[in-house]
Amino acid sequence: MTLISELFALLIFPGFVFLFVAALTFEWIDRRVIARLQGRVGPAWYQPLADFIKLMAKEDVLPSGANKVAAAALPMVALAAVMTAGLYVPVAGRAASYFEGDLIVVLFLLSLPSLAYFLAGWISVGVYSVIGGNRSLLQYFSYEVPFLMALTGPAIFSGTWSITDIVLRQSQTTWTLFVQPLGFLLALVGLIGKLKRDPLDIPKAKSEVIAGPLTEFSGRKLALWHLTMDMQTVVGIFLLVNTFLGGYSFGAALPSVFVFAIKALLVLLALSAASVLYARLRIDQLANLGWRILVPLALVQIAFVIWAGG
Amino acid sequence: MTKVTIPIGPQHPLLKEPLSFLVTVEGERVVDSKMRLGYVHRGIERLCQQRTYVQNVHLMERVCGICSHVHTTTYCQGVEALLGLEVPERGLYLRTLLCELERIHSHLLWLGVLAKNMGFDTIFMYAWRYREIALDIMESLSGGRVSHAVNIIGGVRIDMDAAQVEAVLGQLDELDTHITTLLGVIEHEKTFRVRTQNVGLLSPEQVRRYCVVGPVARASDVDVDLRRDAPYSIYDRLDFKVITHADGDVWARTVVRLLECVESTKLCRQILASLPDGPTSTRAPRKVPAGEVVSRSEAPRGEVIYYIRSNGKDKPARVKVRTPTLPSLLALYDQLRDVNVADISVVLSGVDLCIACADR
Amino acid sequence: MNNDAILQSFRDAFPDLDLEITSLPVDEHVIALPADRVHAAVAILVEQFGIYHLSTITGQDRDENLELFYHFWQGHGLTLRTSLPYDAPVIPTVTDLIPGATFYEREVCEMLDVTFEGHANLEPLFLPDNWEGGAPLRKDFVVPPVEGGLDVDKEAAA
Amino acid sequence: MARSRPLFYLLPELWHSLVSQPCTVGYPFEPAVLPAGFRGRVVVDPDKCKGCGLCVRDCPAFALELQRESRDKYKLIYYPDRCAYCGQCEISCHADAISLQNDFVHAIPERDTLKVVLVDHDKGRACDVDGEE
Repeated sequence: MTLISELFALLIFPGFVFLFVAALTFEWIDRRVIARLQGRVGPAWYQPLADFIKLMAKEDVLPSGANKVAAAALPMVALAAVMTAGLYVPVAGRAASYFEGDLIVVLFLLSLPSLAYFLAGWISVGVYSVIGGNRSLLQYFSYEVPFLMALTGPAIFSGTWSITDIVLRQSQTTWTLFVQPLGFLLALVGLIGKLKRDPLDIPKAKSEVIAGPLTEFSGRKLALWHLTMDMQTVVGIFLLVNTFLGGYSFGAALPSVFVFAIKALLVLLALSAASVLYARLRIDQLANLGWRILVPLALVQIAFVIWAGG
Repeated sequence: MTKVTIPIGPQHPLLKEPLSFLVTVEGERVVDSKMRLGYVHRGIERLCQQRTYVQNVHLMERVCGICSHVHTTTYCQGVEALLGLEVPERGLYLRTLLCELERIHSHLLWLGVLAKNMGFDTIFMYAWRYREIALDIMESLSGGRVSHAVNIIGGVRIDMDAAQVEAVLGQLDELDTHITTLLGVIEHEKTFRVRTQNVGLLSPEQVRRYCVVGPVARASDVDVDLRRDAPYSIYDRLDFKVITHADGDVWARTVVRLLECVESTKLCRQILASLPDGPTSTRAPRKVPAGEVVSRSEAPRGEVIYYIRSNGKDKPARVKVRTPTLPSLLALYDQLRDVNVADISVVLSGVDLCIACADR
Repeated sequence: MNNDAILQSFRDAFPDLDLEITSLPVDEHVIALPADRVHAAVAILVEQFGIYHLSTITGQDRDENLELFYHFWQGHGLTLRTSLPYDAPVIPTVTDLIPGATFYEREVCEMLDVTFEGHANLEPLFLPDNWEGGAPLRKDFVVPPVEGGLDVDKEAAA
Repeated sequence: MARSRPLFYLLPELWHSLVSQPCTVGYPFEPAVLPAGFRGRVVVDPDKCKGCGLCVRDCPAFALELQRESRDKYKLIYYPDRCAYCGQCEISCHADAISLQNDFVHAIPERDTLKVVLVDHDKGRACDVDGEE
């Protein structure tokens, strides 16, 4: 019985199948919302799935100088890391697994795709890929520090390093958002940087470096990369919902899945709105923003949390 | 640090038209650039010599896909001067109306391209959506969105009735509010400003050195505008401001272009308010007496100059076209030196390149 | 800008020449000069009169010779007109005075085979790298037939 | 202009876009709206056509051809693939016979079929534009 329920948790909910469906759904909602905000129609609901299937079926071409093994391995590593992280992030209170300190593991696993992304640019020989790879590494150093610091806040506030326990603690006291609004904003900016979404899509800025590190990727590998990005969006949003946006239900009035979905969609809407409202920054401007503004703010936030908690 | 050469073009998401740039970078800094034109060279100057004056009107329309009307205007103006033809007032007014509408359309299109290239898709979508209003007006007047085929030698082919004038005035009001919105966004949006300010700087001296014209020159505080300095058509009877800006960067160019759009809507209103009655065109003879003419006009991107020589036949002996993009391209070398790789896109879009124009 | 003043300083600079100002339609004034004086004349325009704006350089084939026009603009048009021999035409560049002439000279060079002495780079600007067939705007140039295309001359004659 | 927050400039526009219809033209799924003066299909009224050839002479794209056997016996042939839809023939025609209609010309897979006899004054009737005689 436990084996079956564990397999179910791993494969169906909240494991692979759920993540896959959620990834495509979130991509569709995101694209649709952005399109409507810009006065367009936007894609049909099956567009992300159709894109995925089409890419899977397409011919896979690599430039002759590229490292074939690494090119095949990197998207899989990234995807595996994101999916593993997904296991520890509870969905409406149900995580496939948890232990004290899984927040650290999730944060580590979520930074693996960024590394793989940089390496993807490095091993494919194109000029644009290399420049995009360098940029992604620079961007990584700019957003990751404030992002990590922002997520330390909830952990210190709740006195635990397990995401499931953080959620539990919040449902007993209050949402972390209300005591650490600054931390939430920082985490949101960090998440945009992590997901390389507009306006921080610097490593893959189309008009500058074509598609950045993924320029030379095609077919199945590109499909896996896109899936990784989409799943990362889902896991990142779930992580923020769990750490900042409180418990699962408003009493017993609404089912927890529903409440959770609403919260996740709100975070997604915030991401979409950010990509509509701002122009892309330059990499040096992002580094400035990260180190001169976001990091000091995060430090202030942590100092405040420790002072208030102690 | 090692030097890397990045090819930009002839096909690149940044470029809407083929142009080849080889940019050498050190890290994220540009140290050198090379340019190659001619991917859309169609030999229009030679083609002109094989066609009659009437046919050439439509050939000139195809020099540029954005400012097509101003090319036919300049050409027809030149041929009419050679013929000594008096164009009816109403024809001149309608011709100028289309010129100003085209300026709005061209500037908004440019803003969209710039915004797209700096990753600001919303402004791109909005600018092009509002540009659609200008296109709608032109479409309702001429039947074509881009190739209007409005000019004929001796006047214009179209006419407007009172209902159309009323409708166009309404659309102009709509356009005005939207342009004001866009101006507000670009003046206040921080991310837009940090991307465009102090990028692509051109000093007035550089503008003079490279003979740069149009909004790029005006954004560098060089006060030139052929509509005011050498009034052709009916511009001496219209009241408008020449917009200049002292900053000389891409942001200044954006502000100048949008304010010019506002001026153009005012000009359109003046034209519609004082539209005289009468015929819109006069019959032109097919054979043009021998002679030479130099015709200039202010396209959305700056000065267009046509030199036409006739040897008394029905085909021109020589037509020379110089479009405003060519000097702007030359000034790009200086603008690209020492900029960040990410700013290449902003610099290249900032001068409003029209490669089809430049190549001819 | 005063045309008479310009003409006067040209006459002072080139006392051996008989210079005239003629005018063309739409406000253009033309001064004809021999090719070897163009550079000096442009220097006078730039240095004494501050006329920096060279609109373009037009070159054309006039059967027995080639003609170049330097179209300046400052308030109204001023054109310097000069002619060059049909074979091996050479003229000093004006890019040292007006860097903006770079592309105009390159264009005239490739289209009419005029050599601009002292120009830094006279590579083709518009024509393909492997272009053969001579200068396209000279009258003896035969437009090569395009496969599937129309013969314009034949169509026009019909 | 008062120094105000940028969001207040863009937000009303965003809201407006969100609540109003998208401005995308759904052309293949709904009929296209063409302006009154749209220059589309070239049509000739054979009764008015005098066979003067002015349209043929002025056509910048050489899309018209006049095959004349005698004064009353001629054919006006039109090549849609060359046509630039500039409307010069309409301007040139003194008899108001030729006009560009507010209508699309349909796509045709083979180029060779793009030869339309607009006027055949032996028979005295106009043929359809779709290429079948």
